[in-house]
Amino acid sequence: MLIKIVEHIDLNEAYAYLQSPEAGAVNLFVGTVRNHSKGKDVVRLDFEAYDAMAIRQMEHIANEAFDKWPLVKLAIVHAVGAKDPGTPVVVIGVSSAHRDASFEACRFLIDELKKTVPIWKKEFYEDNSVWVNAHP
Amino acid sequence: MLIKIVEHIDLNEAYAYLQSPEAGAVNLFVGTVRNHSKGKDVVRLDFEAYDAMAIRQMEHIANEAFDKWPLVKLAIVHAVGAKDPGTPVVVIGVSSAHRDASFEACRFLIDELKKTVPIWKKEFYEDNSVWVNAHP
Amino acid sequence: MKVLLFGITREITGQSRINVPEHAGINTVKALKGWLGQQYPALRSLSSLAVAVDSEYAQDEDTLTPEQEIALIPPVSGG
Amino acid sequence: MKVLLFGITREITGQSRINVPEHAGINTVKALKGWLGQQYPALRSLSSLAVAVDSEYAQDEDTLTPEQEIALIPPVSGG
Repeated sequence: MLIKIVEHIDLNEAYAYLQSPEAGAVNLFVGTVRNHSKGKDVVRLDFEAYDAMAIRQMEHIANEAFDKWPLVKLAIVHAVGAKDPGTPVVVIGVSSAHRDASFEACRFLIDELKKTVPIWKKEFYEDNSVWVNAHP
Repeated sequence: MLIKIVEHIDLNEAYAYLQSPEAGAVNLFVGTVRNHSKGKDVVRLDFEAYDAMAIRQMEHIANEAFDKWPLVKLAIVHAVGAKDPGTPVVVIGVSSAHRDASFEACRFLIDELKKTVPIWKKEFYEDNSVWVNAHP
Repeated sequence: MKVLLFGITREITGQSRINVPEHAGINTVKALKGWLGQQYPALRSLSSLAVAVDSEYAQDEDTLTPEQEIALIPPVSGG
Repeated sequence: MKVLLFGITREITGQSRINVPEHAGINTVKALKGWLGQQYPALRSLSSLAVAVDSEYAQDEDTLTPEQEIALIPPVSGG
């Protein structure tokens, strides 16, 4: 599996890793910075990770996905640092013989990543900024 | 929408088209040539399209997807010609504000493409070849 | 009337385009399928065989005219 | 015992690492959370606050020792 935290997302690197003559299907999810959130204009995002734990937690969800579906390869790459709207911040990719597994595993991985992987996003608007999800 | 039939799939071109500051999610499905099918080794595939009708039918399913989900952009690119195992033959990509729509629309599009778009695949094994799905 | 052929139908007939003679009196999708099945019996062994008119799938009862672009669509297998 | 801080907990405390004095007698996750909540009341307003030990989520009753890598995990928001 390809699991890492980077400054900049490279979609080609992830795809090249996932490609295999045994796979007939590759599903890729790319999360990008939106220019609006809850009705406000977003001018920038800042991502911060607890690297060692983030890698460990990504490995856990990757192993869960390998247990649940017949996968060929799997990639989870998350970016950190300041990101402008339109920029990719996470790519999750899964290859498998048939497409059911790649779609389902990719969806599972992004859902789980958002729940358990220690990465934090601060949204900057015109006039202020907030750590997303921090308060009820 | 980006809809076309090409000699070679360019994942970057599709991703660049889909990326947008209004989108927070991009889902990409890449169909690739597997080196085995129904227990046999596949040495090559040949894809043939009825181009004008294939484009028209892709436009139909793209419009259906835009009607069903709140999408930002959508790409359907299919390759024709001789393809080796491991080679991408189709890429479907969808961007949307939130990830539900991109996953669901991407899955819908590849499922519908396989049912209605006039493209034909001939599998070459070591000793013979068949047009896939042609016979019961 | 001309009919375009692709994939296995092109291989079965050995042609990428068939001219249906006017005297055959073909003017519906159903009649065209019947006539082609007689000329090329191997077409009848396919899992399915559709007819497209001007890039859209046609129904058996649809009428055909020589100005249309008519094509035989064997089972598709893209993706 | 040292505690690593990230995101909003780093901003609330103004530090990326807190030293918990030995005399505070902290030896469980629950005790650590209680002590930190007293030192920095703003931590109590967060939607959730987990503790990680050696890169794994820990439970309230888990014991803590100074050799472990201990971290506060405010609500995550990656992806």
